[in-house]
Amino acid sequence: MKLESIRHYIAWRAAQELKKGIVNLGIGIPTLVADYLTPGKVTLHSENGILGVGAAPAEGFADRDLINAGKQPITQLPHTSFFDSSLSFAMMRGGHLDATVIGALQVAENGDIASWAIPGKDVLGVGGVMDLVAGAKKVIVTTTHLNAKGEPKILSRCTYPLTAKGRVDTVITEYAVFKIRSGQLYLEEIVAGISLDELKQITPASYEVSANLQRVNAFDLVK
Amino acid sequence: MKLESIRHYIAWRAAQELKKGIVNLGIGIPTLVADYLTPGKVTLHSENGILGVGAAPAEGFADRDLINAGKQPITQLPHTSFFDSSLSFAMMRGGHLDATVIGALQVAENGDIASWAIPGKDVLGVGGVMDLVAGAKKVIVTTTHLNAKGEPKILSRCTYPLTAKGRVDTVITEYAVFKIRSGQLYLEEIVAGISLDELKQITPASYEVSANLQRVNAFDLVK
Amino acid sequence: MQNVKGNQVETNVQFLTAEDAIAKIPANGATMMVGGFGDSGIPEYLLQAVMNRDEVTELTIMSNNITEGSNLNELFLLNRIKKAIGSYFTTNKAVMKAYNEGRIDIELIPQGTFSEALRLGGSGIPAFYTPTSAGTELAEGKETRYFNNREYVLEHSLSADVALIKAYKADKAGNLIYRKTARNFNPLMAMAADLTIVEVEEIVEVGELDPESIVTPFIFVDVIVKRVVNA
Amino acid sequence: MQNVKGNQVETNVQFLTAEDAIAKIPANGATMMVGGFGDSGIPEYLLQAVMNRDEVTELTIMSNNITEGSNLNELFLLNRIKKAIGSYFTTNKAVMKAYNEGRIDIELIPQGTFSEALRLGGSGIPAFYTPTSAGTELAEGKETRYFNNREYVLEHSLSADVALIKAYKADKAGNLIYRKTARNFNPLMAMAADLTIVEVEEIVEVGELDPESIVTPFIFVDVIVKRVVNA
Repeated sequence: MKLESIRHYIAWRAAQELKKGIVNLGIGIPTLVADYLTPGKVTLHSENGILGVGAAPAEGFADRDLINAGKQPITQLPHTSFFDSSLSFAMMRGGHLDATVIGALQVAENGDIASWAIPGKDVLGVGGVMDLVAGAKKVIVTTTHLNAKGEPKILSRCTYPLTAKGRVDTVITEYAVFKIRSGQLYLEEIVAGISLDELKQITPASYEVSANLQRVNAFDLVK
Repeated sequence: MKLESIRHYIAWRAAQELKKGIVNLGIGIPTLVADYLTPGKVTLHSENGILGVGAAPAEGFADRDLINAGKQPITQLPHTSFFDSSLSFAMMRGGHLDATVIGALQVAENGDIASWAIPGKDVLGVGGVMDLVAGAKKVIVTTTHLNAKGEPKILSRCTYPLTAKGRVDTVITEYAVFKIRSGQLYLEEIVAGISLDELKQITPASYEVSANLQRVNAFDLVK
Repeated sequence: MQNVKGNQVETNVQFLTAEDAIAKIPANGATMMVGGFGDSGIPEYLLQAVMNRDEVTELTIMSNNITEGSNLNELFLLNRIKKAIGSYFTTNKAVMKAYNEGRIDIELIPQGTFSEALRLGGSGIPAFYTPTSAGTELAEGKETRYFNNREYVLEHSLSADVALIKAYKADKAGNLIYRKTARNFNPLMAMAADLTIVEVEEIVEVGELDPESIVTPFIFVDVIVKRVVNA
Repeated sequence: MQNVKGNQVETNVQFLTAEDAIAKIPANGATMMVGGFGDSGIPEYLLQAVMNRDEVTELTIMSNNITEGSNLNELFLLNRIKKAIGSYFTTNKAVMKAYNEGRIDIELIPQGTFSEALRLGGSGIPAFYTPTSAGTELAEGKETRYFNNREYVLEHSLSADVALIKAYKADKAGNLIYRKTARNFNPLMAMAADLTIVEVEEIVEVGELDPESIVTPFIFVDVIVKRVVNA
């Protein structure tokens, strides 16, 4: 698969976890998730103060006062509401979002996540992700299995600065889906074309193979 | 003076302290202050969630959803806004009210006030007065000089449970006006018909007589 | 997701009868927030349904007051309230009497602390410092701390199993607006409870409420009940 | 007081030119909140007037970010900002460079903590506990505490000498409404500063704004400036 196909597959797969409810999508692969949601079933929240985020506007119809947290122009929907940042983060931190889908630099088997800073680089931005991860009922991480240098991202312990401790529920990559239940990481799904052993070699985290392990064909699944 | 005249005189006198701005009036004598304010200059706030409290409605025009903190029907004004209790108390506790006028059971020379509980009686209500006194820029106490038993109310120290410590700025009674500046109580005004000695006898608090002491004729002043 | 018409919008908000809504409340010992100040903004119709379901009892109520003549007071008179948390119960003589006879427990909180504890309880903030009540009997037994030479009291935020609130209108997605001073504690309680049940006067189509003027976005709402006025 | 017509309403809110409004800002070393998120809801016209008054310098800015292309960025490029407090400065390369060269100090706060610190700063609550950043580098050196077996970080509320905010419309009493996602931090900053200066697109008569829909009641406003668009 090409990188763009991989990203779309991961986004599609994350969308399958989101049948109904209110979701906040982070930047990167999570942004693509919107394209794969059933219309009208999931409402998107954006932390800059909108519940009910609509599609990008048609060319020439962008409104400077109508953007998402990624600073991209959006549209409003029939059930949209606007509010200040404090109420928006009350929704997030107060546990009112059904789920968030976010990217990660590293995820650990204990649910720790690192997504905002790389050691040795300047870190002058954190945004809303710490509040999102601290508060959402379900934290779904979408990420390529390896980083650009080919290093594993699903680890025993994160080595990068943490975004939050023990908050991740689900990790979705182009090869697999992992879930954390009662502090234990489980492999729930693996794509055709990679063996359990091969997966193990690129996944330093210790995990159990779920009794209900699904083997899926990623290529067939993406429309 | 009869009690009703006394109460109106005190209310009128308090209104003279309020030339402009935003004010919250407590229950009792403070409620009467509204009648003596210059129309349009002072905006009244009520802690149940309204800025811009209008007069009582005409007979038969009361709206159950439009009341003040004393649970009396009111009307709205052209610049009225409605909000929830949290924002209402943010206005109070956050120091945004120019003044509050409240009643008291006791006031002390150090600015302490007792207004919500009598020792030995059940105390099951405090309402919003503690927030009001904690936050208003100026706390004006309106009270009869003596209580119903003829006991003084302006004391060295309060003996009743406190509403707040050191927050009172001005005390207005039917006999006198006191102000607290830099922790010192000053007699600023005394009505005709009572001597300084007579006032002293019914005012156990230690106070200084202001260099600018005013002697006023209460009867002439009330219209 | 992207371009959705009003009639396609589906949210998790349920539209139920009062009876079905109240059936969701845990039977014994629930903590229950009840909106309203004075006579204004009390969910009377929902409270009537609570009265009709006897097993909802041993309640801990969080409400600013228990207004005489309200159905919350009726619930109290039925001995279904074991504890009330709020700011003002003085004017209700029956509550005073019950308190003296040990039939009801009262926790008194200044009204501003109460309202902020609701809002922060719904916002994931478990505790905060307030100047209100510092140096008074209501701060006894509470932690205090100085910031910039002023004393503040540590207060804990509130949450509950259920909130019964009263709004003016809901749209079919579950967004709410209120009417005048009937707003009071209602939007705050909507945020702070696990199960928020809303009594409304009117239900309108999605899109009929101004998105700039929605006070309670539907994210804070679980169940909506349209008040039925008996002819 | 009682029955007042719109044209009789007088409040303490002043209606000034941008120049006269900005003249009220302390000359050196002021703390200044600036509204906006991304490109949306930035008081660009007021910031232009700040740029025009050279003695307003050594600023400590509280703003979620410093958007490239904005007048806040221009102010930064003029070396008038010595410190910035906010949640996201990563995308502004000039700020990154200045930080590395020691020309600007940055205090990074999670966005939800930032927004709540503004609101509570305006509400008389000096400090609060939040779960956000617990166990991370951003909590280092901060007090933490457990409530219900979860770790929370003690955060201090924010206040400032001045807030420059952007609203959509003001009425002549000073009440404000906003437009869509341009609302963001603006209503919170209005509450939290000693001097709140508001840039608006339109000023309407008292009574033209719906009292149920006013987002910032005039109690939080000091000065209103109508944005003048150059032809």
